[in-house]
Amino acid sequence: MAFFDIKGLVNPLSTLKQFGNKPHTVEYPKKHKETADRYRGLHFNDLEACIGCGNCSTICMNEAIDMIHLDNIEGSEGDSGLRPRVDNGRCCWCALCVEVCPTGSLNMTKQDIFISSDADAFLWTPGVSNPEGKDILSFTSDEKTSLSLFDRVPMPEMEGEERVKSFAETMLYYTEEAAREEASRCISCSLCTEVCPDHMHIPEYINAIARGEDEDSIRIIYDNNPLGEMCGKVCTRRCEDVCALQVRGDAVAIRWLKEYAMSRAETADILKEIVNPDIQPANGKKIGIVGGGPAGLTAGYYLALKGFDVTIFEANEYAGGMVMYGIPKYRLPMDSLNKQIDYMKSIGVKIQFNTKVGKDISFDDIYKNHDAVFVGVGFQKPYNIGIDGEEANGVIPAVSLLFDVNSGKTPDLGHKVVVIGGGNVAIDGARVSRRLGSEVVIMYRRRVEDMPADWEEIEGAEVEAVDIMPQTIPIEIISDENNKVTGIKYLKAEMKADAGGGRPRPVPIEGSEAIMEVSTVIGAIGQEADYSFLSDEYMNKIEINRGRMVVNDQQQTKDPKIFAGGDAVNRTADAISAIADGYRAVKAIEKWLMK
Amino acid sequence: MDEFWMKIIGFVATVLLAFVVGAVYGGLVRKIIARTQNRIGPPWYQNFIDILKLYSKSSAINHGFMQHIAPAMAITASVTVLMFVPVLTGDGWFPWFENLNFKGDLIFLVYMMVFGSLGMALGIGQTGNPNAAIGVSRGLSMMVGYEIPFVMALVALMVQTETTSITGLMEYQDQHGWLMFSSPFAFIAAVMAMLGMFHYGPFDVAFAPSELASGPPSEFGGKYLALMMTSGSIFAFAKLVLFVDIFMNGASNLIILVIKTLVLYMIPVLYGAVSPRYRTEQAIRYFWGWPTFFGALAIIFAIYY
Amino acid sequence: MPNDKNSQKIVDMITGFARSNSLFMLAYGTGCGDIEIPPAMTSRYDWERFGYRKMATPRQADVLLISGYLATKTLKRVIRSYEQMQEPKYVIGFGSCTINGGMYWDSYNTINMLDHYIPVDVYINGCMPRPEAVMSGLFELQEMIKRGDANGAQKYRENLEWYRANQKKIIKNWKMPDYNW
Amino acid sequence: MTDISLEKEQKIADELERTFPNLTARVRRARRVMASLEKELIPSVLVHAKDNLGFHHLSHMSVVDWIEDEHFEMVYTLWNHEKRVQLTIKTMISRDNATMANIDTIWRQANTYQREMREMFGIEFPGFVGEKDFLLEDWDEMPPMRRDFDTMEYANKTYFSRPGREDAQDVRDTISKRNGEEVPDFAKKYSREK
Repeated sequence: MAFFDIKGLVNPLSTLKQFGNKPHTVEYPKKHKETADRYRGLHFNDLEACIGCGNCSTICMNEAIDMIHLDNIEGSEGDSGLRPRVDNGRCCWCALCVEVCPTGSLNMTKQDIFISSDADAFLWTPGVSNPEGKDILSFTSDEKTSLSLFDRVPMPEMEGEERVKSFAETMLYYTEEAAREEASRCISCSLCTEVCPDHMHIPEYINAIARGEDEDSIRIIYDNNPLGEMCGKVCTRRCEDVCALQVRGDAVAIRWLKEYAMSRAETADILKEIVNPDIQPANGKKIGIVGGGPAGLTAGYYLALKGFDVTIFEANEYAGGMVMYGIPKYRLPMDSLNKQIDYMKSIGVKIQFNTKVGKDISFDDIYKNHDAVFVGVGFQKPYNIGIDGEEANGVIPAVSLLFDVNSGKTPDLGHKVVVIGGGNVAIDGARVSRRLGSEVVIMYRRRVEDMPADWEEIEGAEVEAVDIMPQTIPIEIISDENNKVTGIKYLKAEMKADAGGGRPRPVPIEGSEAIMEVSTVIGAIGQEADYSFLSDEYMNKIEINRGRMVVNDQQQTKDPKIFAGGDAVNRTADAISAIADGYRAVKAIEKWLMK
Repeated sequence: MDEFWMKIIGFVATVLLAFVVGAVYGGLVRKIIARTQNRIGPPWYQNFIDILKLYSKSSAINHGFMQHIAPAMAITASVTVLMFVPVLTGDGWFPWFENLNFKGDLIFLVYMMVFGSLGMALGIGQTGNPNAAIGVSRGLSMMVGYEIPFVMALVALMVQTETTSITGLMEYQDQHGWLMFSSPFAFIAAVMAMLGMFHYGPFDVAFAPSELASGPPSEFGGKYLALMMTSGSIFAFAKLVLFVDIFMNGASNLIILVIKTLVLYMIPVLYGAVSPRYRTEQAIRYFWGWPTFFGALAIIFAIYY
Repeated sequence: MPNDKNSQKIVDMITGFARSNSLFMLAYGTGCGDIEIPPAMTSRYDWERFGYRKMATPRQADVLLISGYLATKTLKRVIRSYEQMQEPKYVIGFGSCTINGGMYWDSYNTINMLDHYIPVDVYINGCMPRPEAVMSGLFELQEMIKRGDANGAQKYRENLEWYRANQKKIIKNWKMPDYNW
Repeated sequence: MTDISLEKEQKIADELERTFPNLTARVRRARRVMASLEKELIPSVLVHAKDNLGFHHLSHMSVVDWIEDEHFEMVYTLWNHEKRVQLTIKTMISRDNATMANIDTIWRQANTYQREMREMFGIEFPGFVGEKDFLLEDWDEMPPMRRDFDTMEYANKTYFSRPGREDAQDVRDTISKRNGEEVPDFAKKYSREK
């Protein structure tokens, strides 16, 4: 700059024109400037939608989120009962908690001002402290932006036409990469473990798979379930119904992942090597187990590990009970089940095959020769269909059909089969009949969505060209002079809301009668227990209520020496409940005998 | 005796008036600067609140006697300057504002106007704050810059009017019209020097907020700062009145005084509001350029006149 | 002397008004939050409307803005600055870091709880708070001053030993002058 | 930049390998050359790179703590303005006795980096004159950027944490307590981190 610089002297004055402009000051607090789209203000948690999975708490790198118990929120199935509390003295508004929230209950609002002179005020519970936040949500979690992986890794399946040609497994199961990928979706919230009757350590074994530790995964599964592979293939997987991801997407394929882990052990020897259980020395107590089903096998396995002398009395050629004889082989191959039973035998469980209690050996003998008895007989006797013409030749219960087929027979069902019922057994019967070469129709009284069978099974049946006739009530089976079934007479029904507030009931439509020509009728409307092996003395000791043995929460019947489990005890009638019963009984027996 | 009391009351009233007008002008400056920056700015009375608050603050920390003296010297200087400047002339409705002016006081005033700054420099020296010391050295250097054209302008006036008294100057203007017209070069030189005297931008390097903390007053908080702000308000008013007196023939009543001072004041304020900051040597180079040139021209013009 | 509404003297009201409407901030850019001050003080939000000003020295300031995390090294400077401020003086902590450590909660070199080292009058939560929040915090402080609740400095004087102990726990080599307030 | 021939990079790598016997240099990609060698030769390689190869600018210096292998890796990043090539020179130094040649006589800016390394990793530079305290003041613990320094533990010991959060519960524990599940110890490492 020179001494005589005119420009430098005068030029700044041009800025004076700013004088005329309107100030662009935002006159806060009179005026507010609208926050940006998806602005991340204070949290808001929809307490109703939240399931307390704790994913927000885990993801928070600042450890700003605690899961706490609130007074008016109790836990239930699929809800831990805990709710997140945020320490705003730690929060940095990264919103990862929102992005990983599987239910989308945790969001951020436009509210950006939080001022207090009390430092403790910043420890607060979203949703409780700011119920008005619901209306000013800003940064929300939706399926597109969420970091949760909502889509299940697809499971490879066999083509429908291929399936009906043989009894090969229809599910092709996960490859290693697929399993790791699927396992990585799990957020380890452990809500599933509460619903599982057996309380398996689901997050742990899934995590082990995700980290590539398949052997650890098998060991974790064997901690309280000795039939992991069977469960991996056919479990009713109620765990998946409460999966946190299931709220907005597909549940983690817990069942298929278990199958994947268990399939790493190809033979019983490998299984033994991997599980390598800690078998305690014999303690001299003898336990008798009636029935080699899931309940009996589970009880036998864990009692044997604890040093008891265990003998299982099994009526048939193979152990496994309903799992062996009631589940078609395209779902659960015989080798798979036998592998697991072989492994049990290898650690010292004794099984007496072809020994029907009540015929080959009396219950009294067992009772007297053992320190405790576990009864896991299940339901073998099918219910009658309960309509006219039921005695005709060609009317067979589904369980009998499955038993025959699984025992290696190939019964002739004729050209057309009608299956009555809507449960898993009905579908199994239908799909087996398809494989035996017949056309199959399923008649069910209610709608398809009311069917108690798994949706996967129903879909499988549809893929295999099974014709499902919902809202159909059979009224009579028609037979020819040789007492051979020729047709079935049925009525169409419509669904009427139940006056008592229950689920809608099917009401027959007058005049909708029709006759269908069939060669075989398969009834699948349920089974009941057969207690003929128990003498009156024991029947009196053990209280039986509506066909089920009455037990306390430790599976102990009124006779303290007799424990019971499985379908003959619980209402859920699935394998995993039976396993849970068996496992519970083991603890009870140990406590009762070793005290 | 009556006149004595009238004079005393006049002093007090002058100081009060100077403070009020000076503080209001200060608030106005903040408002104007805010508006040039496209914002709304504080209310016009903000400076009163600030000063009131500062008086209510504790001033526990001190660095010794000289620090106490510094603001006292500053306010003494401003009040003294004010006393020797006739605020209102003639027989306006408040005649006592003529105060103490006498013949020959223009030279005395030039000295007195520096006195406050020197006093501050002494006090600041004792605080030992390096920022303050830097600020003082910058301020004094810059003073060397603007005093030259300013004194040259005054000398030109003295030569032209053959008097060193403000009263004399005003009498001269009564006969010959305003000096800003009859001695235009002296006026230009004096106004340009005035830009530096008010320490608004671009000549605020001595106080450079945030660069130098706040420069010379860095160590002065609370009541010290309040005193300095008061003294600044009075001094600003005194300087403006002086300029009005010597170039615009003073003012005979308050309204005209306010209009004249305000117009004059707007020059450094507006220029300051839009200017970036000069470094010290740039500022000095500026003062030794055009203003000195005009000052020299004014003297030549006055001699020729 | 705590002032309750009934015994509040007119002088207190005037000084309260003056103090609350003329807040000079010490611009101590301790952390990332200082970036929120420029929009608050410049044309966008123009806090000078309320008489807030930035002051460059602790001697002249009334309010110490702690804008975010404090490293132990910074803390030392903050304590010195705070002690040099003239009463009445107030501290505003903004950002999560001043409350409970924020995202630096497990760092080896940043403190977690500011109120264990100097008394804090108002916290503004955010990471970082928007300029509106910063200004709302100042409004809150104004209200507190008018009510006579903003007495952090008094607390500091009364509990000086506790504060000193906490400060010395971190600043091991304590070479600080004692300020004679 | 469409030049993908890597010719100039290869030339630099070859030149380095030719000059220094135990040096291995490779071209990582366009404009990136990496060389590694033993620690004694570092100053001469740096001087050579600066004076003869045109790497006038030291862009960065850093340390990597390979705690499992018990050594530090020193990384020098140089930049050649004319050829627009970045040369990364690495060397391993022992972790127990971490000393490294002082290079602030070659580049002044190394001073700052070396102060930081000395403070954060405890690496000594014989003959290096620089103020002791840099980012930390009065630090008497292990250098904090070493991986065996437990930051969390130090922070818990030194700083305060706001109370009131003790009632937090773990979801896994809550659920297993509610349903009577006993998670075996060996499985716990797969549970969710708390």
